[in-house]
Amino acid sequence: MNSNLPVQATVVTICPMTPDTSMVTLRTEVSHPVAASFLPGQFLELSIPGVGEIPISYCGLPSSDGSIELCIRHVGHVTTALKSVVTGAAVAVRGPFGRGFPLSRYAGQDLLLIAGGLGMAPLRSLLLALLKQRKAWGRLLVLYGAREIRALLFANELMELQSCGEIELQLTVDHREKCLDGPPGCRVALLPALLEHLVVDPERTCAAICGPPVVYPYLLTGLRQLGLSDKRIYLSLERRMKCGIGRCGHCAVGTLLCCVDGPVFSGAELAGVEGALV
Amino acid sequence: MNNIKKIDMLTRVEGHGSVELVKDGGRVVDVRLNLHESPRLFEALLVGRRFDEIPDIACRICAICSTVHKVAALQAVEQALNVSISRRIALLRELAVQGGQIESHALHIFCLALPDYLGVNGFQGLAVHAPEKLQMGLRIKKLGNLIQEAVGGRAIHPFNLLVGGMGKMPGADQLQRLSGQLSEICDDVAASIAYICSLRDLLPHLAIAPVCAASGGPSLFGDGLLTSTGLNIAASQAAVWLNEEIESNTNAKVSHFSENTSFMVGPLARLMVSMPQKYVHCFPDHSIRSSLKARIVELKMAVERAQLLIEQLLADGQGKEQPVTVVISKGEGTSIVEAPRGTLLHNYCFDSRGICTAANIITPTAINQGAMANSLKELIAAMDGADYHQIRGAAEILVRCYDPCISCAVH
Amino acid sequence: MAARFISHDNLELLLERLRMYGNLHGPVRGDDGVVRFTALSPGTPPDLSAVRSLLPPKKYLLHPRETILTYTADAGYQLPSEENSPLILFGLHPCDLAGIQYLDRLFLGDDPDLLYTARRAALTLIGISCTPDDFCSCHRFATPLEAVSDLFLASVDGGYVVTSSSPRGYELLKGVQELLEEREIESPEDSRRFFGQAVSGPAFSELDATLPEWQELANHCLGCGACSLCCPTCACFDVLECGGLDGDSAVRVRRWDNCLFKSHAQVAGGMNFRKDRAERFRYRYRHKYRGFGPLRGFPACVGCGRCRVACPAGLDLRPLAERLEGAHHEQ
Amino acid sequence: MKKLRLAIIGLTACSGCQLSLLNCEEELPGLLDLFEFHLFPMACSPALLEGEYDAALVEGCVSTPHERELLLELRKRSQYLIALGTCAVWGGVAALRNGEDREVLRQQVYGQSRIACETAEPQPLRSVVRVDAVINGCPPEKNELLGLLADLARGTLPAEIDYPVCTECRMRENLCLLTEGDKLCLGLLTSGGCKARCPSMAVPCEGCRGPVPEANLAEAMELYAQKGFDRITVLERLCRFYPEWKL
Ligand SMILES: Cc1cc2nc3c(=O)[nH]c(=O)nc-3n(C[C@H](O)[C@H](O)[C@H](O)COP(=O)(O)OP(=O)(O)OC[C@H]3O[C@@H](n4cnc5c(N)ncnc54)[C@H](O)[C@@H]3O)c2cc1C
Ligand code: SF4
Ligand code: SF4
Ligand code: SF4
Repeated sequence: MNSNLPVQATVVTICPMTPDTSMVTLRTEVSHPVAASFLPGQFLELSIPGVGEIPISYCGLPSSDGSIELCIRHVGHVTTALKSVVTGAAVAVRGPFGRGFPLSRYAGQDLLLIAGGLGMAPLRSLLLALLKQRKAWGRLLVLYGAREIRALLFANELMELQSCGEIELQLTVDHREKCLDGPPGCRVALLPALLEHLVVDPERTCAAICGPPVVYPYLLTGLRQLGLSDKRIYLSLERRMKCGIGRCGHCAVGTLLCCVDGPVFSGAELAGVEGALV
Repeated sequence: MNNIKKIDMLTRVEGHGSVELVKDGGRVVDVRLNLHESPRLFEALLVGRRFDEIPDIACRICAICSTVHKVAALQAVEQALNVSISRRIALLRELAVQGGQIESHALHIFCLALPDYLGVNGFQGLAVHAPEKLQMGLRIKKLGNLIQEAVGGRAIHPFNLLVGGMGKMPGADQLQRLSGQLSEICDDVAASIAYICSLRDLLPHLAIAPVCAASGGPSLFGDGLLTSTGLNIAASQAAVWLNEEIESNTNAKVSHFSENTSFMVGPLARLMVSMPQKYVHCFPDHSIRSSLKARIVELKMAVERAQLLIEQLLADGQGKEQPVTVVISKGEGTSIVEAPRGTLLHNYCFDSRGICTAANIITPTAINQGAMANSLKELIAAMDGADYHQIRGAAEILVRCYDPCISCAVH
Repeated sequence: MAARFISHDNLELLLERLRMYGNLHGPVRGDDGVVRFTALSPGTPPDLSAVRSLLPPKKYLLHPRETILTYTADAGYQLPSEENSPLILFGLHPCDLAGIQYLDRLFLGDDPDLLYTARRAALTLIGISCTPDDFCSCHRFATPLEAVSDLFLASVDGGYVVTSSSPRGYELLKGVQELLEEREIESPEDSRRFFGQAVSGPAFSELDATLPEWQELANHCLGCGACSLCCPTCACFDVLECGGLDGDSAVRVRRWDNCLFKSHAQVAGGMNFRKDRAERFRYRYRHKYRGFGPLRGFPACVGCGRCRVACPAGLDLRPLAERLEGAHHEQ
Repeated sequence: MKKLRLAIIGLTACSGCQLSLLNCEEELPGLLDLFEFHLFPMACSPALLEGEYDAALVEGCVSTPHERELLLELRKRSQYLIALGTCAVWGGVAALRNGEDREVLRQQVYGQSRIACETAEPQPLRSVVRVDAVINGCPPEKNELLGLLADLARGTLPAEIDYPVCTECRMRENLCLLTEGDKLCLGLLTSGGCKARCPSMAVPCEGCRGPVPEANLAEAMELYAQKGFDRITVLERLCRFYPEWKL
């Protein structure tokens, strides 16, 4: 296998989730590592022939039938072109790349998953992996914030898990539209506010964070106030990326490369790294 | 009751113009040509600019004619400042101009005019109904561009032609390649002449106005104008003779010759001033409708001329050019070059700092306005009784016979 | 010490002989005075007095713009195949050799880049002694990179001492044997001495982002990227997909990119992780002196001086570096 | 596949951008498989503005009320509107004396006489409508134009170029005409993409692609001053294609 060479994949389904985000299911070669062996938090490079290639986090679980779940926001050239892609269209993928969430480090721990906006995509993958061995961990707390109610991704899925007691869930939105009623218990506040009244055992809790870069400093402060040490906090960073294998030079953060050293880093690794938390 | 129908936007011509047909009941009784391109006021834009900026700016008057504008402007500037250029530079400039001639004529013949003869809408229609003719035309056109690129650095707005010299001269290998390509295109050109001369005429016979052209014949350059009425006008007097005035219905100035004649310039005019014997048979009647044939004949002459120029350049060898030093002084210069559509004149005055104090540019389409308007009038007279749509179609075809370049005309 | 010696007079013969082993390229001074690595045909001798070429030899290994994948609907993405005939680079200075070694580490490591690997395999490197000028800093900022070549010509009186350091070099040496003499020579001054040493210290690596000097320098930077284009170890690339006009096929191209450009760290929606010129400027030099990713801790500056020479604004990091170094030693 | 419907229109300009397309002699016939050149008066008849367009490629600047209306109409009818060439993107040569009294300029050419149409200061398209993408250049480069068409065919648009001409000039290993040749080359401030066409033939860049994003004008002026070019000369030269260069 050459990690520069994308393998062919077809679009199985592409379903709009919010006005600007779609859930995309792809199918590629059976048992190809790009579909079969990755860790939550890792990413792949998705190509739309003739348009371009972009890094996208895994949003589902590894599969043996070659299927891949991705959650994609339509923001630029490639992601917008994806909007008009039809079922059956040929795309291509390569990966998995990067370092995912350290599942083994989480054994026996309480886990705090904090997602902002599209950050839910990789955290969903993490959550699904955790749920597969639900007994191996303690509490699973999910804090999730989005701009507005209709931008909350997987809200139903999450609420179902909450109602059958698998996870503890707190939702928040920045603005509540007048016309729409939010899910029960959904607050109107910025994401870091959810940490304010949280009760966790800092000695047996690990946090996994993915969201827009602006909230990271606030979340870190909040978590430290809860008593979590930086070593227990894992953040997924997003940077411009081209090659995915540590060569093109775009995704450097200090002397770290997001694509090979990350995208998941512990708070301790990022301490003092210039430009890591902006 | 009079009722005016407008052909709003002339198509398959360069720039913006329209033709108004005046109807009286069912009859078309009058016709008006209107070049309503928005004036960019080049002659004013140039004032205040340094001499070496003039050719760069002036060539932006028109893309199709940009090489010839550039060369005309360079020559006028050089004349004003007493700069002399080497034989090599002169040969290369002419080569570029001949390249422009090839490109422009091929564009006109195969993309703009031929669709009329085949009853299609443009190159899209040709691609369906006469793909091999389109391809043949495009091959010839491409060669014209290759020549302009090799000399000017770019097919449109050549930047490599400078006051007194050039940036980088094309190497012998490049010239040799062009020469080979010119030889290869000869079959296409010969086939094109046969094909174009075989096309049936679409218009009635319409007489040709008196004509004028630069004195240099096939070189397209000259130090004066020759007319079919026997006049011989020096370049410095040409602007006076062309006598441009402003008329309210067109944005292009109109030449008002003495005794209210109109003169025609362009391929047909050039051939009539100095017709090579071997092409006489292509013009059985002296009529405007033969202008397409004139273009294809000229295209062949340009290819031959380009070959000759390259031969001379190669024979002269690749000696190192001394860069010229320009001594800035007050002066005036006028140059006349034959653009694809006819005689082009650039005239500039500079003050003692080399700053342009006055600019006058006279373009072929502007000169042709009078002749074009007269031809249109003759056309409706000749077609009296034909229905409006036929006249309208014929009027557009007639306008295309002059291959107007309206951006040039209005500048 | 017994050494293989080639006289200046025999150099032309040597080049002629080398041409039998592949395309021979070296530094040539053009009519315009610019020194470029280009073909050394019989009429064009190398300019061995030139201190540096405008572009470093990286242009042979990573083309400024090259196709890395082709796409057709039937075959999907395919790696391009490239014929690489043997290429001999003659007259490489130690800094350029070290630069190639840096690129080797980046592109030949785990998961080697196929285009690079193939081109590198076809390449024979022949180094030569040089005389640094004011802009060179190979002797100041040592790097663990070594100036590795197949053959090296070390300057001595009347000619060069030739040494081989690879099987390929050895083979070449044998092939040109009759042009060489065995001579007793006191060990020649090997200008590779500046390389192969340990890093001198953390001095230049702890560059404080808040130093006003960064802003001061960045104010002069035009963002043209000449400094990194001309750098033997700058290898950032951008990847573009170019659709074919058939609406179906495509090629994927990588081209030299540059951390001084606005788009380098810009992501969808306009967010930019290195917003202003000062940040980009600092980032570049931080990377040069500290490395990142797999080459972390690997100073990537080989001291060739090109960034200073090519910079239209004449920006020079050395005074700042020296000051920082001085400050560090005082502590 | 459904062909994309294009409108290609020239406003106040030299037709060079449209000619650049017609100069793609080799590609032109093939383009017809992907595109319908529905409105392209320079090359196709008749000129009918009707229906919707997948993209409108507009050359030239806006200088008459009629052009303004036409442009607004095209915007309404087109999914993408692309500014084609420097006049459309920056104003171009026609705008080079914007800011001066237009009536004075007009009188220099036409004297006191009236002409058929009134014109205003030429403006780039973006001063009238939203523009989705730009192709710089006077004239535009063929490969960029064809790249645009290839992108359009896939529902996407070309990305902005954010580096100056100098970048490509250095990549081509040219002698620097400014620092080494002491010529007034505008490559430092001009948007790249032309592969440093002019300096590669030893002709200074005249800035035909307009300003590069984040141009460092102050520093460039400093360099020009060092080479003995006074501010006025440099600014005049800069304003040849983009009249709004100001310190
Ligand atoms: C590790 C990682 C995981 C990601 N996971 C997801 C995900 O699960 N879902 C999702 O919707 N988005 C994700 N993104 C962001 C996604 O990659 C960008 O939205 C996407 O690249 C935008 O491409 P574009 O062509 O549509 O945008 P444009 O703005 O047109 O981008 C032009 C080019 O810039 C680069 N670029 C732009 N934005 C980014 C970016 N944010 N990250 C990296 N490169 C960028 C790309 O190379 C792109 O080709 C992830 C990014 C990273 C780095
Ligand atoms: S060469 Fe100089 S001006 Fe150009 S980007 Fe580098 S530091 Fe800036
Ligand atoms: S010649 Fe012009 S474009 Fe080239 S590097 Fe120098 S200033 Fe820049
Ligand atoms: S070098 Fe400058 S003037 Fe020449 S084409 Fe490029 S941008 Fe235009």
